[in-house]
Amino acid sequence: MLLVEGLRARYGRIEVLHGIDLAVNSGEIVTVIGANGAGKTTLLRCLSGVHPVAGGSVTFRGEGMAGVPAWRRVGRGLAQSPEGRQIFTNLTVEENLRLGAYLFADGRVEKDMEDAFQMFPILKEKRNLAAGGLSGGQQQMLAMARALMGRPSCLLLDEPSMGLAPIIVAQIFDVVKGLKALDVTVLLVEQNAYGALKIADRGYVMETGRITMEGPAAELIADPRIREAYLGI
Amino acid sequence: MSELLQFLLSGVTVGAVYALVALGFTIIYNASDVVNFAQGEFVMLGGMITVFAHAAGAPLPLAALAAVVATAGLGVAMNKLAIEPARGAPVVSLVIITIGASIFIRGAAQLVFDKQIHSFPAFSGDDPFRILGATILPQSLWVIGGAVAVFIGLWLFFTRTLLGRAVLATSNNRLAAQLVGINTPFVMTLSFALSAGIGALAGVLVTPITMTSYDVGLALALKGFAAAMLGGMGNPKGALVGGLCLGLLEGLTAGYISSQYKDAAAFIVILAVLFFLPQGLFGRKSTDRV
Amino acid sequence: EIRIGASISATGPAAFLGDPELKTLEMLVEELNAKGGINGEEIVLVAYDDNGDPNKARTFATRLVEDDEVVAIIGGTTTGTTMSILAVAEDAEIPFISLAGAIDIIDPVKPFTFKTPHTDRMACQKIFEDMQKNAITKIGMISGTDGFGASMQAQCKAVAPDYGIEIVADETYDPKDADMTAQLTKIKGTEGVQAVLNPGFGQGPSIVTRNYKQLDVGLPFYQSHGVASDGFIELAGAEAAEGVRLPGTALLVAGLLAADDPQKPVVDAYKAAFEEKTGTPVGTFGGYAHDAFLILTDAIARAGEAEPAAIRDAIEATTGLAGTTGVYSFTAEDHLGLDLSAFRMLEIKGGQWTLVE
Amino acid sequence: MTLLSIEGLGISFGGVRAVHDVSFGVRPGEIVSVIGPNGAGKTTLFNMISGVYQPGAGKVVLEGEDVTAMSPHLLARRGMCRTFQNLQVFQTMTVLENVISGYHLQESGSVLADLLNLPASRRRARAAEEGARALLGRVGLERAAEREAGSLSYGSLKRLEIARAMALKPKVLLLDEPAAGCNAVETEEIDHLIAEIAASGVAILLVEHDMKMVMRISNHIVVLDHGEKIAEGDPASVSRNPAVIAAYLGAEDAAG
Amino acid sequence: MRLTVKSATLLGLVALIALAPLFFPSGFYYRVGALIFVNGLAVTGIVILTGWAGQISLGHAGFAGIGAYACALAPVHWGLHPALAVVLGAGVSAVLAWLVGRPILRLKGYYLAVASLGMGILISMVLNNERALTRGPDGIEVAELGLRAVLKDAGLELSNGQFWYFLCGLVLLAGAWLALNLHDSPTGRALRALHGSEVAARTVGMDVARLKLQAFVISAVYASVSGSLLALQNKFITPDVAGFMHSVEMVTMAVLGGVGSVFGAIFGAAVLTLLPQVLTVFAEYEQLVLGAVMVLVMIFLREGVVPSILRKIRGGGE
Ligand SMILES: Nc1ncnc2c1ncn2[C@@H]1O[C@H](COP(=O)(O)OP(=O)(O)OP(=O)(O)O)[C@@H](O)[C@H]1O
Ligand SMILES: Nc1ncnc2c1ncn2[C@@H]1O[C@H](COP(=O)(O)OP(=O)(O)OP(=O)(O)O)[C@@H](O)[C@H]1O
Ligand SMILES: [Mg+2]
Ligand SMILES: [Mg+2]
Repeated sequence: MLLVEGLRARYGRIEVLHGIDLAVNSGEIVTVIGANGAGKTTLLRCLSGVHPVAGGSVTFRGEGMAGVPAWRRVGRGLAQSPEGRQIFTNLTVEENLRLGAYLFADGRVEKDMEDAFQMFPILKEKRNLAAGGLSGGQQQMLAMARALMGRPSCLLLDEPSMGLAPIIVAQIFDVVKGLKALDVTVLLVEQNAYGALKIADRGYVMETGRITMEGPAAELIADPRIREAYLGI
Repeated sequence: MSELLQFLLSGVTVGAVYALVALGFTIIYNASDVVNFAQGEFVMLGGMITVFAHAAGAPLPLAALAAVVATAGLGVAMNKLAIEPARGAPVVSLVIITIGASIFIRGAAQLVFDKQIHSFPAFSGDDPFRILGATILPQSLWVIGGAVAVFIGLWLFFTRTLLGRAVLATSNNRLAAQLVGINTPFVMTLSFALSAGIGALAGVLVTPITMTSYDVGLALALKGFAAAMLGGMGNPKGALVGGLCLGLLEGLTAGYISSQYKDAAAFIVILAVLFFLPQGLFGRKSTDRV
Repeated sequence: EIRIGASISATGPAAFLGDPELKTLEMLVEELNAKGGINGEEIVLVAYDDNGDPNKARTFATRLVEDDEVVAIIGGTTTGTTMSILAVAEDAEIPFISLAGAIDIIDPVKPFTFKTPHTDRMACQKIFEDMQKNAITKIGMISGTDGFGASMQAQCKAVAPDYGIEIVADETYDPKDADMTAQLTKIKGTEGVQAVLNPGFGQGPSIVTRNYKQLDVGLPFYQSHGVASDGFIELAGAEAAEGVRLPGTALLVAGLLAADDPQKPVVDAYKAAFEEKTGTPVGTFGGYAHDAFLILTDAIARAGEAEPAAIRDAIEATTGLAGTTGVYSFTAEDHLGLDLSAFRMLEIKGGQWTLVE
Repeated sequence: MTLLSIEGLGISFGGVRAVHDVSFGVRPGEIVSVIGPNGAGKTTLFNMISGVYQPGAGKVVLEGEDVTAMSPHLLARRGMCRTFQNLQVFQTMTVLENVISGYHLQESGSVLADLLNLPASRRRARAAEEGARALLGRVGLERAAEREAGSLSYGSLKRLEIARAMALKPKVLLLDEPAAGCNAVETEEIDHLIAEIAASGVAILLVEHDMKMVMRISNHIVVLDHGEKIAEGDPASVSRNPAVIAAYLGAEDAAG
Repeated sequence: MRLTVKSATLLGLVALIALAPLFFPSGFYYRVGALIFVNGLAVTGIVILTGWAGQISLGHAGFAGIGAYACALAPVHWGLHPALAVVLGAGVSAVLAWLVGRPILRLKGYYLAVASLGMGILISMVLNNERALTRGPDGIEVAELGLRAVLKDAGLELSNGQFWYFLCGLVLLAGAWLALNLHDSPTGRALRALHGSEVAARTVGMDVARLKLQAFVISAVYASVSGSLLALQNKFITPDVAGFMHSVEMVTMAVLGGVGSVFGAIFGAAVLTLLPQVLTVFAEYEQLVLGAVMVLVMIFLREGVVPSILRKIRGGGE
C-alpha cells in the first residue's frame, strides 16, 4: 500500500530524516514510535506531501508520489490527521467536517457526519460553534473526525491521543482498530507507545531520523529495550 | 430638506463607489489574508480597457465585458507570476509584492494606454432623476445596483457554497486546507480572478461618474481599503456597509461641516469605530484559544 | 553640444500637466536639432520624471547641475517641485525656467529664476474683470485641494476685494473625489450667490461641471486656466460645459486669431507639430513648456555662448518674444514677462471654444 | 496557609456555562491537579485564574490579595506564571532567548538604559542569560539553546515553555498538560522536574490527562465535569470515586 | 555571535559612510547618500516597531511631517534655532505618538494599519489645509541650519552636499547604534517576544500595552528626526513628506531590505532611494521596472534581502 524507500528530508540544510525505509501493507495498522524530535512528524509530513522530500521515494498504491501535491494525494485516498490538530479555527465544527469531505461532496456526507457525531457526541453539541472555541481535546476529536470524513484508504495519524481524556483515548484506539474492518490502512505515530503497540500489527522505532528497530507489535512490546526507553516499565 | 436629501444622495453615490472597490478586496483577503494593494489597479484597468476598446469601435457592453474578462485574466497572471512563486512568504512580504505589482501595472498602463483622463458615456444617459428637489444620476443607480449585486453574489458564495468555504479555509489554515484535499493553488487563482473581475466591474460602472486615468487606482484603493476595514475586512456585508457609511459621512460632512475636512471626518469616525469594535462593524473575532 | 536639463512631473498626480510638457520638450529638441541646433551646436535634453515629488525634484535638480552639468533647467511642473529646483538652481547659478503658476516663484525676483505661465493671481484678476463687467459681486468658490487649486483659491480670495467681489461660499474637494454635488448644493443654497468659480485641474473640474448641470445651478460658471484644453469639453460633455467661461491662451483658439496676431505663427506651428506627433490635442500646459524652450533657446542664440551667466542675462533681455501663452518681455524686475493682455477670456459654446468680447 | 484560593469561579460563553462555581485552594509546595473530561473547563479555569479571561463570577485570591481579572503581567509580578495547552512560544526567537524572556521582570530596567546600553542594563542581561542556560539544562534542551524556537519538535516546545515559566521563579505555577506529546519516559522526567519545583516551595496547579503522572505526584486532585467540581480529594480516593470513573477514567484505566 | 551582528552592522555603516565618497564621480552622489541616510533613519524606526514588535503602521510619514514642519515653522514663528526645532519636532511627535498610540495599539494587523493610516492622513490634511500656518500644498521654506558656517569658521570647509552627507550619516549611525542596543536589551527582547505571542508575553510579566507604546513612540521619534533632516537639507518642504505614499515607502524599504534587521532595512532604504536614480535610463519604463524589481526581490528573497541572504549563507531552515 505505502512504501517508503531511503526517504530523506531537510529543514534548510539540516537533514532530519536520513534514509527511512518503511512499508505499510494494505489493511495493516503500523505504528511509529520515538522520542521527541526523532522525526516522526516530519516523516508523516513527507508522506502527505506538505513537506518536500530531499531524497528517496514514496510509493502509494504502486504509484510514485514524487511531484504529486498534497491535495491530490488526498483525492487518491491518503489522508492525514496532523500534529497540532490544524483545524479551521474560524469555521464552525460542521463546516470543518464538511470540508473534510471536500473532494467527495456527495450523498454520503450527511451519513458520515452522523457517524462522526456518534463517535464524538460532543461535536454534535458544538456543531455550530467556531472550532477555535473548542477545548484542546475536542479539537483533537474534530481533527480525527475530519480526517475520517474523506473516507481515506490510508490514514496517517500523528499523535491522535494527545490531550484526550483516558476514556476517549481508549475510544480512539478502538476506532483505529475498527478501521481495520473497514479496510482502512493506518500509519500511527504515537507517544502513547503502549496503547499504540497494543492495537498495531507492526511497529517501527525511530531515533534521530533513522529507523532503528522494527517488527511485529507484540514482539516490540516485549522487547526490554523498548520497555525501558519508551514504555517506562 | 432637499439639501439634506442631496447630501445623502451624493453620499450614497460616493459610498457605492467605495463599496464596490471594497468588495473586491474581500475575496483575496479571505483566501490568503493578504490585502491586495493592486486592487485599485484592477479598477483602473476595468475603466481604461473599456475606454480604449470602446474608442476602437467595440460597442460599450462588449467593451465592458472585454475589460472584465481581460482584467480577470490579468489577476490570474498576477497570481501565477507574483504571488504563487512567493508561496510561504510572510504576509507583509506578499503585501509588498502586491504594491510592486500595482506599480508595475500602473507603469504598464501608462505605456499601453496614455496619461490622459478618459471617460465614456453613462449607460442610461445623463438626465438626473429628481426626488423631492434633489437629484441623482442614473449612473449612480447602476453603481449602487452593481454594489448590491456583487454583495449578494459574494455573500451567497461564502455562506452557501463549499467552494466559498474552501476559500475561507485556505486563509484560515493553508496546511489543513491541503490536507483535506483543497487545491489551494486553484483557490488562489480563482480568488484573484474573481477579485480582479469585480475590480474591473467596479471600474466599468464608476468611470462615467469619476472618470479614469492610469493613476486613479491608488486613491480608489485607499478609500476602498478604509471602507472594508470600517466594515470588517473579509466580510462582504462589511464592505458594503463600510463603503456606504464612508460615502454618507463624506457627503454629510461636506454639506454641513466643512468640505475641506470631510476626509478627516471619515477617518475620525473610522478611528472611533475601531476603538469600540476593534474588528470593524462586522469583522469577526479570531477564535484562537490558548 | 549644449546640455539642457529638465525635471518634469511626467507621472504622478500632476502627470496631466507634465506629460504634454515633456512630450513638447522632446519634440522641440528634435525639431531644433534637425534644423542644425543653436549656432551649429546640438541640443541635448537631459529630462527626468520627478513624479511631482518635490524631494525627488530637488535630487534631480542636483543631478542636473552636478552630474549632468547642464547650462539651464526647464521644469517644475508644480509649484512644489519648482520651489525645490529653484533653490538648487539659484545656489548653482544656473538659469531656471519654471512651468508652474504660483506668484511666489518670481515674486520677489530671484536672479536665475524665470517662469512662463501666467500666475494664478493673474488668472483670478482676469476672471474677476469679466465678472465685474457682468456686474457680479457675490460669488461662490469650489476649489481643488491640490497645489494648483489651493494656491489659486488663496490668490483669488486675496484679489477679490480689488474688484468689489465678495466670496460668499468657499468649498473644496479632493482631486480624486467622485461627486461634488454636496458642495455645490451648499453653494447653490447660499444667499446671494451670482456666479461660481472652480479653480482646479485634472478630472475634478469636469466632475464639478457635470454636477453643476445635474443640480441645475443655473448661475454663470467660471473655470480656471487649469482645464484649458479640448479634453475638458470632452470629459465634462458639451452639454454640461455650455456657457463655461475661463481665461485661456491663444493656443485654444488658434483658428480664431486675427491674421496679424503676433502669436499666430507660433501657435499654429506648435499646434500642428504637436498634434501630428502625439495625436492628442494641444493644451495650455504643453504650451508653457514650448514657451520655456523658446525663451531659453532664443537666449542662448543671442548670448552666443552656452554659459549659464550669459544665458541668464540674455533671458532677462528678452523683449517681444511671441510664445503660445503670450508675448514675453523680461526685465530685471519682471521675470514673468507677461501681462493680462495675453490671457483671453474664453467661453464654451456648442462644444467649441469661443472668444468673449 | 493557602497561597492561592479560588472562590466560586464561573464563566459562560454564549450562554453555555463553561465553568461554574469552582472553589479550591493551593498551599506552597503543594501539587494540586485538575482533571476532567475534554471540555470540562480546565483550561478555561486556568485562563480565568491567570487573567486571560475575565471571570463571570467568583474570586481569585493570591496571598490574601484579590487578584480577580488582573492582567497577566501584573499577576506575574505577584508570582503567578503558567504554560499553555496550545503552545505559546516566541517562534522566531532562539530557544535561549525564549527562556531569557522569562527573566523579564528581573532584568528589565528603563528603556533609556536599554537604548544607551548602559552597564546596568548589560549586567542584568548577563545574569539572565546564565540563569536561562541553567534552566535549559534542567529541561534537557541545552543543546538546542541557539536554535530558532520554531524549529523544535512539539514535545521539545512543551518543555521549553516549562523552562520559561520557571525562569520567573513563580510562587504559583499553572501547568496545562505539560506532558502532552511526550512518551512515557519523557513524561517521567517531567514528573521529576515538577516534583522538584514543588519541593522548592512553589504551589503547583496541574492539568494533565496522563493519569499515571497525576496519581503519582498530586497531593490533591480536583475533578471537573461540565464546568462543575464533581469530586476532590487525594489521588487514591479520587481514583476510586465512581462518578470520576464513569465520567473520566473509564473502567480499564482506573485499574491500571 | 549576536555581539557581532551589532558591531558588524555599525562597522559596515561606518566604512560605507567614510569610504563611499572616494568613489563618487560628482557632487550629486553626496545628495543621494544623504537621502539614503535620511530614509535609513526613518526605516530604522520601522524596524523597531514592525520588525521587532510586529506592529504595522501606515502613518509614520505623519511624524516625518511633524519633524519637517517643526523646522519650517518654529524658527520663523517662535524664533527657535533650527537645531532646537528638530528636538521640538521629535518631542511633539513623541507626545502625539503616545496619545494616539494608546487607543490604536490595541488594534491588530490591518486594523492597526488603517488606524495609523488615518492618523497620518489627518496630519497631512492639517498641513495641506491650514494655509495660514503651513502655506498649504505648495510648501514652505525652511531656515538654514547654520552648522556648515560654524564648521567653516572652525576650519572645516564642506560643500553643501558633503555637509549633509556626513551629518545625516552621523545621525544614522547614532540611530542605528541606539536601535541595535535596544535589540538585545530586555526591552528589545520583550518587543520581539510580544510579536511572537502576546498572551505568553503577558504571562511572563511583560506589560504589552506599554511596550508597544514605547516602540511606537521611539519609531515616531526616528521618523520625526528623519523628516527634520530632510526639511533642513532641502530648505523647503511640502506636505508630501507626510503623505500616505511616504508611509508606504518607509514600510516598503524596511520589508524589502529585511524588516527584522537594522542593516537590512537601511539596505532597503538604499535600494529604493537609488533605484529611481538608476532607473532613469529606462525613461518611461521606469515604473514598470521598479514594480518588477520589487516583486522579484520579494519572491526570491522573501524575508527581505539581507536576512534571506544571511539565512542562505548560514543554511538555516525555510
Ligand atoms: N520547521 C523546522 N525547522 C527546522 N527544524 C525543524 C523544523 N521542524 C522540526 N524540525 C526538527 O526536525 C527534527 C524532527 O522533528 P519532528 O517534529 O519530526 O519530531 P517528532 O518526532 O515529531 O517529535 P515530537 O514527538 O516532539 O513531536 C527535530 O530535530 C526538530 O527540531
Ligand atoms: N472562547 C470560547 N468560545 C466558546 N466556547 C468556549 C470558549 N472557550 C471555551 N469554550 C467552551 O468551554 C468548554 C471548556 O473548555 P476548556 O478548554 O476549558 O476544556 P478543557 O477542560 O481544558 O478540555 P481539554 O481537556 O480538552 O483541554 C468547552 O466546551 C469549550 O467549547
Ligand atoms: Mg511530532
Ligand atoms: Mg484544556
